[in-house]
Amino acid sequence: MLPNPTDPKNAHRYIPNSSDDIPEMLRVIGVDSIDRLFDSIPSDVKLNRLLDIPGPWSEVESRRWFRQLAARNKTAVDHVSFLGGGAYAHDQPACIDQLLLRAEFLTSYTPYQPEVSQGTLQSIFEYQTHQCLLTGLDVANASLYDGSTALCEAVLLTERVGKEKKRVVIARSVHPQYTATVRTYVQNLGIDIVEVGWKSDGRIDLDALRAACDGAFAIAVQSPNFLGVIEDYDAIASIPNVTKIAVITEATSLGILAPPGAHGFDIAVGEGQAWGIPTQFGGPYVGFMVVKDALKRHMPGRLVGETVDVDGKRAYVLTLATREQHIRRGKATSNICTNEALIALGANIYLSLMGKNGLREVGEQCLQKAAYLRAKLGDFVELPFAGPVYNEFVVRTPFPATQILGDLEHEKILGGIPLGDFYQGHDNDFLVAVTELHSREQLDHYAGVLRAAISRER
Amino acid sequence: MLPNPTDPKNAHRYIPNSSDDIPEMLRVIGVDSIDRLFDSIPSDVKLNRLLDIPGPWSEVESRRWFRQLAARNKTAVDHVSFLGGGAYAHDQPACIDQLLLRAEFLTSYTPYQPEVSQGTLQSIFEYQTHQCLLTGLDVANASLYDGSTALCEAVLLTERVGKEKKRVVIARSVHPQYTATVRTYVQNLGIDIVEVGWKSDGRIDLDALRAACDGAFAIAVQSPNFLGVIEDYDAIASIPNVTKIAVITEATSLGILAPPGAHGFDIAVGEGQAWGIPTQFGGPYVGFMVVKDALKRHMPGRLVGETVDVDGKRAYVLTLATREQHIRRGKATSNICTNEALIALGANIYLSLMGKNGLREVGEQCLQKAAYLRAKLGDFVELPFAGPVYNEFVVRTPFPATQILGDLEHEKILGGIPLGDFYQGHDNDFLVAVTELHSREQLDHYAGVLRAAISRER
Amino acid sequence: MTEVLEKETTGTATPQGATRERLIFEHSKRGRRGYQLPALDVPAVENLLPANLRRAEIADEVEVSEVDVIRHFTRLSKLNVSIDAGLYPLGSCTMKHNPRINEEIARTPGFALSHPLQADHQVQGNLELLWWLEQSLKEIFGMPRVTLQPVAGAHGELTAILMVHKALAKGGNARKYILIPDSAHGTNPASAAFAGYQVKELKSNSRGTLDLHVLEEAVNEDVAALMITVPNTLGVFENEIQAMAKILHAKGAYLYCDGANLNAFVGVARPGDMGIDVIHSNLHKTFSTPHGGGGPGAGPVGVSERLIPFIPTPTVERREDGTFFLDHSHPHSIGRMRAFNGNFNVLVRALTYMRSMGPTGLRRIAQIAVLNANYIRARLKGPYYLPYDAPSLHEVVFNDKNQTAHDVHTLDIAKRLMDYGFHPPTIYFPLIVSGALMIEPTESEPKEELDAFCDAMLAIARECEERPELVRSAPHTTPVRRLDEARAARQPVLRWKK
Amino acid sequence: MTEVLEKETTGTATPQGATRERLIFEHSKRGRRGYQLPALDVPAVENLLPANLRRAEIADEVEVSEVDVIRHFTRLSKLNVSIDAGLYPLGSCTMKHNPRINEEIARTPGFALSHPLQADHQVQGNLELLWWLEQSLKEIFGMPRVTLQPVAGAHGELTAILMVHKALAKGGNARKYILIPDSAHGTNPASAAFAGYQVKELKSNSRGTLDLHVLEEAVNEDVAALMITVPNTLGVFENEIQAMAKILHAKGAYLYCDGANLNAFVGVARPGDMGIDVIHSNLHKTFSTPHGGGGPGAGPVGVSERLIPFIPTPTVERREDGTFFLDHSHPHSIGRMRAFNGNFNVLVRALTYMRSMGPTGLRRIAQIAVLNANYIRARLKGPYYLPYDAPSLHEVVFNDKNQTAHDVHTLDIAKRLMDYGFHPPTIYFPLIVSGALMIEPTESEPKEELDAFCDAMLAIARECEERPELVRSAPHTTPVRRLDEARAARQPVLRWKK
Ligand SMILES: Cc1ncc(COP(=O)(O)O)c(C=O)c1O
Ligand SMILES: Cc1ncc(COP(=O)(O)O)c(C=O)c1O
Repeated sequence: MLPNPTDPKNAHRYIPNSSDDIPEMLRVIGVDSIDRLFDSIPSDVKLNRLLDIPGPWSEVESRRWFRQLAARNKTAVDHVSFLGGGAYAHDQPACIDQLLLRAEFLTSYTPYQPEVSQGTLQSIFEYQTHQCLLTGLDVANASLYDGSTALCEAVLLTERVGKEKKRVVIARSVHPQYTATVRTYVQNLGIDIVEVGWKSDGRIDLDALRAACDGAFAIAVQSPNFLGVIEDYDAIASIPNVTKIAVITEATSLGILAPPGAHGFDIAVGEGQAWGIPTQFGGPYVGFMVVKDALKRHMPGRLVGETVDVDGKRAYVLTLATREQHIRRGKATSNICTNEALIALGANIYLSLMGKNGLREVGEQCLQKAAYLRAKLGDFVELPFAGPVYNEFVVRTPFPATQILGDLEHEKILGGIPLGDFYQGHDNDFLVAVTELHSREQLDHYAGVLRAAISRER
Repeated sequence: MLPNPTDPKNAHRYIPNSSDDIPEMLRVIGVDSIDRLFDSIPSDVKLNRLLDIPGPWSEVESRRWFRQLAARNKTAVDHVSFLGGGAYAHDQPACIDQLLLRAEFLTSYTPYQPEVSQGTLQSIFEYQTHQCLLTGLDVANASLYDGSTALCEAVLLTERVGKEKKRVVIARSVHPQYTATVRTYVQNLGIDIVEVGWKSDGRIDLDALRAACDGAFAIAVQSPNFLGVIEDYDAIASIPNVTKIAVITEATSLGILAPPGAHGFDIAVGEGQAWGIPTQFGGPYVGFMVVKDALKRHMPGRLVGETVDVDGKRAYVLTLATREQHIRRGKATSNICTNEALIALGANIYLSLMGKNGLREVGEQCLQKAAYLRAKLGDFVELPFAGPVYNEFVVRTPFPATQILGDLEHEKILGGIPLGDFYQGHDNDFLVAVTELHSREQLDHYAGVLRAAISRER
Repeated sequence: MTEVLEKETTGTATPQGATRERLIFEHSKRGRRGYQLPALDVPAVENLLPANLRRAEIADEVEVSEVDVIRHFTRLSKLNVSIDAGLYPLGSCTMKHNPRINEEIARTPGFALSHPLQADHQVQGNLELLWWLEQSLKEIFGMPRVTLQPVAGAHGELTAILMVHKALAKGGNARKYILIPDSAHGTNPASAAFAGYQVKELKSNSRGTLDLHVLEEAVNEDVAALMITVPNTLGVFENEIQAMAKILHAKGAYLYCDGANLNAFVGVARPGDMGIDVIHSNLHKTFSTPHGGGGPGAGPVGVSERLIPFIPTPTVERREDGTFFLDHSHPHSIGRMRAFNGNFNVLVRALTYMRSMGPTGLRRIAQIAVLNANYIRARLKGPYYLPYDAPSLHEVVFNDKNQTAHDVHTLDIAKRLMDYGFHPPTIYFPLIVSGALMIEPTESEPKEELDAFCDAMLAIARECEERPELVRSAPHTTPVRRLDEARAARQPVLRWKK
Repeated sequence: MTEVLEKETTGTATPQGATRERLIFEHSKRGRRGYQLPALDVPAVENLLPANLRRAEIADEVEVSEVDVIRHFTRLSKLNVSIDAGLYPLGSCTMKHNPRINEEIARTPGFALSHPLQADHQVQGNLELLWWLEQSLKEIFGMPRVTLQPVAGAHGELTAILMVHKALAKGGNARKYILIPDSAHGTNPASAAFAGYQVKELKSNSRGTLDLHVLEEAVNEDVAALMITVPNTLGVFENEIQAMAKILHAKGAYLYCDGANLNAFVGVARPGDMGIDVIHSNLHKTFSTPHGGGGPGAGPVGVSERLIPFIPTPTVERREDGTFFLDHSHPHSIGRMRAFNGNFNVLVRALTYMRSMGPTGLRRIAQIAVLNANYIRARLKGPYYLPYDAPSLHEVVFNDKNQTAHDVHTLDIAKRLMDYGFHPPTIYFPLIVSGALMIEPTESEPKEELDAFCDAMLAIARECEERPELVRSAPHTTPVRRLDEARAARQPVLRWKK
């Protein structure tokens, strides 16, 4: 019943050794069957049947099945999408993906052996540099899983240096799924999370924040926040005696917005997806963390440093490894091992292509196009939050957001994200995101369709 | 009016040197403007305006425009296609294209400098070997433009060795566009083309062929021919005193059909597209030519040979170059220079993946699936040609083919190629091609839809 | 020869075949550009932002052309080795062939362009795919439920231990300790700590496995779970795993399995049948999603009945009518482990791979992976010392005992392998082996490549005797030679500065 | 060092970084497979074919796994240099940056899956694309019609001369001769011969260009056309091109331009405005479609009014209603140059490129290409001898005159450049320059790369004086060193045999 591995019929395209190799190799090993090599597994836990799963499929069959699944999604493939909420569709220059497909990047692993991994190491070093330049902070790591877990790591880091304090303040306008993830992470660590709400303009309630900070080891504020509103770093930074964490979910905003480091923040964490990575249903993305120099030995994850080889040649290497799990085990700054290197490389390529001027231009276009649409919509819908925005904003209609968005979907528009899914009492609100990819025509069309939908509901 | 090259606004992403470089470089050159470098072009032929063409476009704009064009095609993207006639949709293993995208293959040029081009050279040597094994002939070249021009080159080659004879016999069932191309090529060379028709079973009229061969330097016969029918090489090979050229437009047929070399043919030429290359509206494809050893010094195009380097290490190099235009100029065996190297590499990868058993299995599946559909259709349509077929055959209905095919198109089926476009008096016939990619369900569906279309016309 | 290689460099030169490449920042030159956007097609409004919210230019950011970027990263890539070019025998990492069809499928626009916050009815294809992946992993694990949210092995470990904590806490006592054998991977204790536990390390026996009596002595009502790797990091199966489960369960503790080594027994045996309560699997190992220079990955976690109530939200569920939805209603869930839905496009690759392998192929993975490891073991044993002689499954751990006599150590052997064109094995892990050389060939290697590797190892063993200095000073042929790692750590330079 | 590099090889070893790789046939082993097809889902019928039409197994064909194939071709690729990794200054070949967006667009399924024999109404997108490409090339050439059918430069040459022949024949006398300067590319005389003409070679003057009186003397009623390259293969503009056109036209002959060097003046001047009757352009040169190791390419041909009736069929035409069709009704056409519609997917790339460049970018190509060539000229002149001192446009041709004194020749310099990491220039072409070194940097090179190249050239010039043997024995660092080319030609081994 179980297939005979030595039968050439059972050869698989991914597994070279086959009918002629197996006997030769068994002879060298000195056993007479592959089964004997599994003698150490107790026979009563051995499976005496094949797994009950589909396959083996040819590529032809895989293409058929997976494409048919993909075709069942309603996505930006044939809809115009205004979805954001922490995942943004920006320009993805064609060369990024084609470079990522190079085997030397795609199929290598963590650069433990620097002599044969300088490509990966140098690119991480460059990526770290970009992060520093963009955030105005000193030391960046190689990558974390995503923005939400980066925030978790920042909370854990600040707690470690937080002189026994056990409270962290998180703005309610931080991405609610990020805050939820922090709750999961810290649930057994005796850390108390206090949320602080927003004022009518959508910015954080500074008085409440100040009050909550007493006894807190850190505050985490997102800007642009989950309502799309840009926070005033300077005002927040003026709060004393607490470590300040800036959360960035729309990384392209760093192209034109004030960098947190230059405005008094100690740590910036966030999601790098907007730097040329597809939205791909939420992952893989890439979390970043950049900290003040003083915090570098508390950093989670991998760090690449510059050094020289025995010939004095400049070279790069994983460094400060004593922070990490493979050395420090239970005392490590994080349990992270595999991270998001390839995605970070994609972001690095994106940042290099765009460079100083491109990053500004992307930011500027997002800003202008969002403002254009917002102004247009302002003619006939309520814009509940008046604070300054970057490329995303909340729209309020007299009707349930899901209903209005359903109307838009009929017109092949993915019109926004219902805010009611995240905040009670906001069932009529939805988030609308605009990027440099939207044409004026698409913006005008959106406004027209939304207006029509609202009048139809009326 | 004309843009100033030194203005940073005019920088282009594909052209590194820009506002800061240009003055530095002009200083070294010793002129004060780029315009001065063009002084040798008479000013009255200089364009004093910009070209009137669209652009420059960003990638975003290009994607929009080209995708919208592509979407206007009705293709196998959302139709089931039964089109063949010299271009076949076979399985394209995913790794082929990803390997072809490797810069070292994609962006290198003809391997003139063997020390830094062994990758390309060795792969051509392997490709040559595959051709020999598949056709049963001795020497293959690196590639020709496509199947039709490969036939042209074969005619020219055989004429050169043809002892002053000036007639070539081409089966009427050779791909009509191939024959047309030969007509173009030889129009000023005093070569006479005689066509020989087919008998009722779709095979070449042997008696007519024998008669036409008198005084001919070569005959060219396609198998499977344009009607899909397999010719009897042995019978044709028995004709004396004429060089025999086998034409293959469906390269996968070599996986199961008798190789022309082993059955008395001197030359095999054909189209390699079926070996894993997309149909892509007709090109780029790859022409092949394989000849008996005695003809090797008459071969057109590039040949790679094995040799050693100064250290005695095995290595590969372009060889027998004295045949070629860059040495022999007006007396060369061909004018070909740039050929289809990357496509040949794709075919080489395909052949390596498939190998001995895969090539047979592809052939076997094509044979069986075509037979299955043909039998099914035979129940209700006329199959005018009774000769043995590989994966393509002619269907005849009482109605104009274009009409019937139009009906099929409504059902999202690209149902065949009207034979009337190629042969007078065949307006009710069309060619149907089947490959290993067609599922039984698709074949059954085709039969059902065709039957319905015919009854509707009735 | 040397002088030819050391040809005069110009300071700016980074030609083909070069062994160095400037930093992208060092390619920057004012006025160059690598991007183009469509022109702004809405009226530009000034002062949309208050001045203090706006940044000045991003000082020192690059100005390079597309050509510069492609050259730069193409050249950097050439400084790396990769699976596509040869054996990459990093023990514990399962560096197997990464099929290109997986890359193609993952790039299907319907997947790549789908957005994580779309309504369920808009992403039925994605949800069905996730549902099927869970079904397959359930069958592979022999467990009733699997969460797909964790994005790496360590993330899965944390997820697992948080679930254990929550389950125990619900029972009234979350307990204090997690037991971990001394052979475990560093992420195990780190994850346990982040889940709120203290770690107690258990000593392995002379076979490298865990003795039942050691476990028995350690387990008590303060112990939440044992984290054990199966087969362990020596590649040796914990053949008393069922008895361990009994001991733990008797005391109300859980048995967690680090499934990083699933490649050793996928399709041959199932964790669920061994009494394991919870397991993670690194899809970037057993299920071939590319390692990408250090990620992304995915670390789904399978659980036994008892832990189902605690799995992360949301889960993917199928309705009677065949439609799918994200279910947020798990009142006892530990919560979400990450924003959105995990590393979806890694999961797509893994499911593509599972379908390509099918039941026969998955079993064959384990069979040939174990065959290959044992072949290497047979060829190298003797010249290299095998500190634990228990039967190997998918990997074999030697050490440098035979070579230290010549003052040559594991690190030297690893570096010397590079001169022979091979990526070294994992070294100095597991910690219980002094000078470990941990070799995992995977099922992807043809016999010829294994032979070439063994020949190289044997040649090095001879060199250790005959020319130890050559080995100690290796590598000699790599883009850079041995690095001053101490300097990197003592005076950290962690970014470029102008 | 040397001995370290020459580490023992096992005969089977092909590790990473290796400088050799076995033939795929030498990887073959019985029982291995690299493919899988869906199982045959129709009933298998026996004896569908008579026995004599069926072949036995394909003796000696390979049996290898997918892993073997990917490894093999990945390793082979590493033995090549490429544009993406550095300067590739092959004169006359225009080795420029190949943008990746072109590759992406060409792979759009609606293009890639379209079939060449589809009905016009099914391929409106393709036809419109071709129509637009013709419009752009018409404007670039300054000519009223362009055929897109030729698939390479030489194919375009043949197309052009066949048109000339047909046009003249229609006038009653096809004539006998084609005039070609001695500096021309080999394809020119070869194409002329295949079109049915004899070639008369014209001598260039001391500037490297063609003297009017030489032309005047050669042109008579037996001359069909002059084939001239503009700028010529020395990179020098034929500044009397208009007068040449007059001379030819006066005698009823045609002026054909080999447009391989269009990169020198695209957007700056137009062939049609110079009196040229017919021109081909290599899209794989000026319009950046990748060279692919020797193709594919495309060689569209632009024609003046007089030649329009003779262009190949079919042409793409637009109807009043905006739809497009393939027009086969050109009674005087030379016929078709190839089955189907030319190298369509090369044409897609070229049009993508034209749109990316736009009118400003196209002009900038010529400007910077010429700037770069002149920069190299300025830096190398002196140490290297410039046999023709006329102003250079996009390329510059030196020779080895200064080096022959040290018994070092062009071939040696070329090979030595490889040790410095650069692909050599085109050598020994054009034939009128003894020992030519023909350098074409294109606009794609940053100044730093040009400087590195010039530094290497200057270092080699010094080596020629100081250590000529080092240069004569170069290359020293490449995967293989100088080859025994004589042996390859004398005892040709053109295929692998078991
Ligand atoms: C045994 C073992 N456990 C856990 C891990 C951690 O997995 P990941 O790197 O996916 O977080 C690894 C991988 O490095 C491992 O080898
Ligand atoms: C001047 C010149 N003419 C003609 C050709 C022939 O073009 P192709 O190689 O595209 O056939 C070339 C290219 O090699 C060339 O450089």
